[in-house]
Amino acid sequence: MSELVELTIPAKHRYTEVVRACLQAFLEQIPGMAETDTFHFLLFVVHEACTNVIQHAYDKGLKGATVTVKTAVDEQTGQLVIELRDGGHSFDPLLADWPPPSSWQKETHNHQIAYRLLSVPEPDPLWETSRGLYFMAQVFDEVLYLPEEGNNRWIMMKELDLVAASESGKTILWS
Amino acid sequence: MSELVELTIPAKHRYTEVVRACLQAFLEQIPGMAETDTFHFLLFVVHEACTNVIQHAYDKGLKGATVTVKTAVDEQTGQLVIELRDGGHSFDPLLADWPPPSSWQKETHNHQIAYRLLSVPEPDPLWETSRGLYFMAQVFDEVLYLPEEGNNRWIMMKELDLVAASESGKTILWS
Amino acid sequence: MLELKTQGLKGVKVLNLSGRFVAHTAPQVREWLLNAAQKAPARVIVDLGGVNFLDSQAIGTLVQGMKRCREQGGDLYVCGLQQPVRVIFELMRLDMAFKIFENVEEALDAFQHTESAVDA
Amino acid sequence: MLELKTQGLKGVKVLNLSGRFVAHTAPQVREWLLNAAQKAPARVIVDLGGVNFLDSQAIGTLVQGMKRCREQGGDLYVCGLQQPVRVIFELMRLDMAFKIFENVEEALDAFQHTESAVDA
Ligand SMILES: Nc1ncnc2c1ncn2[C@@H]1O[C@H](COP(=O)(O)OP(=O)(O)O)[C@@H](O)[C@H]1O
Ligand SMILES: Nc1ncnc2c1ncn2[C@@H]1O[C@H](COP(=O)(O)OP(=O)(O)O)[C@@H](O)[C@H]1O
Repeated sequence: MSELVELTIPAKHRYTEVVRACLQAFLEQIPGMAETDTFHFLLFVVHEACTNVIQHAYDKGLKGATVTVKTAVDEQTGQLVIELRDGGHSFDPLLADWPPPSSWQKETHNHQIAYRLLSVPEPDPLWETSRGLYFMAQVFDEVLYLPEEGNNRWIMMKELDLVAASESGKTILWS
Repeated sequence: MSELVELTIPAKHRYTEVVRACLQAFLEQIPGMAETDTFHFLLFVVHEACTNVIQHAYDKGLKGATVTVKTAVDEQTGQLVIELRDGGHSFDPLLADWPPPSSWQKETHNHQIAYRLLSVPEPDPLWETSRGLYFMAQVFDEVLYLPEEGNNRWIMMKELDLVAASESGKTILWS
Repeated sequence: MLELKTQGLKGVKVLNLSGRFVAHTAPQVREWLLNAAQKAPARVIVDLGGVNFLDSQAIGTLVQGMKRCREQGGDLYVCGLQQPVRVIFELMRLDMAFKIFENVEEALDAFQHTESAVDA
Repeated sequence: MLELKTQGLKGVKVLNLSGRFVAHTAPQVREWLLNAAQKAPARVIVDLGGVNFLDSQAIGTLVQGMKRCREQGGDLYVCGLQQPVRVIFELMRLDMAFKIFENVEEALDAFQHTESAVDA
C-alpha cells in the first residue's frame, strides 16, 4: 500500500466539512480526477459514512468521540482505499431494519467477523431517510463493516480509472 | 482545551495542499475568519512550517516519513493552537546560520528543553530564502520548538480576535 | 455555511440556498419548508443554484417538504442544480420524486401553467 | 496544480500563472524564468492573477528571476496580486524588492516608458 493520509475529527457534524476538504485535496492531486462524476460521488459517500457514524454509532453522544479517516491510493493498482474508524457502539447489520439482511454477507476478514455490503435495493425516491448505505454500495467496489471491541471500522475500496493519467507515466500521477 | 483535529500526511511537498485544505476548512467554521488577513497568514505559515519540516528535518528523505498537524481552538480564550510533529532529525537553533541566536530563547517546557522563537530580524527583500521562521514569528503570538528523542514538535499559538463572533454567543462561534 | 434567501413571486415562495446543504445546516431549511407548506396551495421553489454540496439529510429534508406541499395542494420544485448536486440527484433517481428545472423562471412558468390548468 | 501560460508582448515575456505557486510547483517557474532571463535586455512580467496561494519558495523563485533579469539589463515586474498573495507581499515588504502593478497592461506600459527613457 502506498502513501497514507490520516485525519481524526471530533464526531460532530460540522467537522465533516474538514473531512470533505481533506479528501477533496487528496483526490485533486490525481490528474483529471476532479472532472469525473466519481470525484463527486466519493466526496458524497465518505460524507455519508461519517454522518452515519456520528448519527448511529455515537447516537448516545460519547464525550471525546472521534472519527478517523485513512485514505490511500495504491499506485500500482490504482485502487483507492478509505478506512473509517470510530469508538462508538457496534451494530448487527443482519438485525437492522434497513437495508434488508440480504444486502450483507457475513464473513471473516483477518480472523475477525466482517460484514460485506453487497447490493442494497434502491430506496424509494419518496423516502425521507435510508439512502446512505445504498450510496456506499453503489459507489464503492467493496464495503466492509468490521465491528470490534470498542471500535468499528468501515473499509471501502474503489478502483480509480487512472488510465488516462497513467499513460503519461507514474510520476505524473501525483505531480 | 477544546475539540481537536489531527492530520497526518506523508512528508512530501504535494501533501502540504491537504494540510492547507484541512486547516482552511477548520478556520472557515469560525464566523468572519475567512475575511481576515489573519486567515491567509495562518494558511501561509502553517504551510511554511510543514515545508521546513520536509526540507530540513527530513532532508535525508526518511522512508515512511510523516508530518502530523494538530489544530484546536480553545473556545474559552479564543486561542488557536497548532502543533506539528515530525520524526526527522533535530537541530540546535542556537547553532543555525539563520535566524541569529538572539531570535531564540532556550527554556524548559514540561521538564523538556524548548526553544522559544522571539522576534526574527526582517529578512532582506532580495534574499532568495530564509523567510519561513520570520513569518512564523510575525504571525503567531508564541512559537516553541521542542526537539525530542526521535521526534520534533513545533507548538504555535495565536489569539484569534473572535470578539465579533462571540458577541452573538458561544453557540454561534462554531455553527 | 448555508445561506438562505427567500422571496415571494406570483404566489410562489422561492428559497434560494448557497453553500453546503448538509446534516447540520438542513434543520434551518426544514423549518422554513414546514412553515411555507402550512397554507394551501403551498407552492415552493427551492433554488439550489448556490449549493455545491448536499447530503442525504438534505435530500430527506427536500422530500419531506415536497410531501407537505403536495398534501396542501401544491408542490415543491427544485432548480439550478450544479454538477456536484446533479450527479447525486441522478444516482438517486430523484427526478422520479421532484420536478427539476434549469432556473427559477422555468419553475415559476411551470407553476403558472398548473394554475391555469386548475383555473380552467 | 500550477498552470503556466506564456506570451511575448512588445519585447516583453509575460508569464501567466494559475493555481498554487509553492515548493513543488515552483521549479517549473524557476526554469522558465532562468531561460527567459538569458538574453539582454531581459524584460519579464509575472502575472499572478490566477494564483490563490504562494509560499516563500515561490517568493525566492521570483526574487532569483528578478535578479537575473536585472543582471541582463532588464527587470521582472509582478502584477495581478489576489488578496491571499497581496497580504503576504505586504507582510514581507516585497514592494521593496519588486515593482508591482495592477495588471499586465500597466506593467507593459511601465516597460515601454523605461524603454523610451533608455532610447532617448
Ligand atoms: N456507522 C454506523 N454505525 C452504526 N449503525 C449504522 C452505521 N451506518 C448505518 N447504520 C445502520 O444502518 C441503517 C441504514 O443506514 P443508511 O442507509 O445510511 O440510512 P439512514 O442513516 O438514513 O438510516 C441505519 O439506520 C443504522 O441503523
Ligand atoms: N522544521 C525544521 N527542522 C529542522 N531545521 C529547521 C526547521 N525549520 C527551520 N530550520 C532551520 O532554520 C533555518 C531557517 O529557516 P527558515 O527561516 O524557514 O528559512 P529557510 O527554510 O528558507 O532556510 C533553516 O535553514 C534550517 O536550518
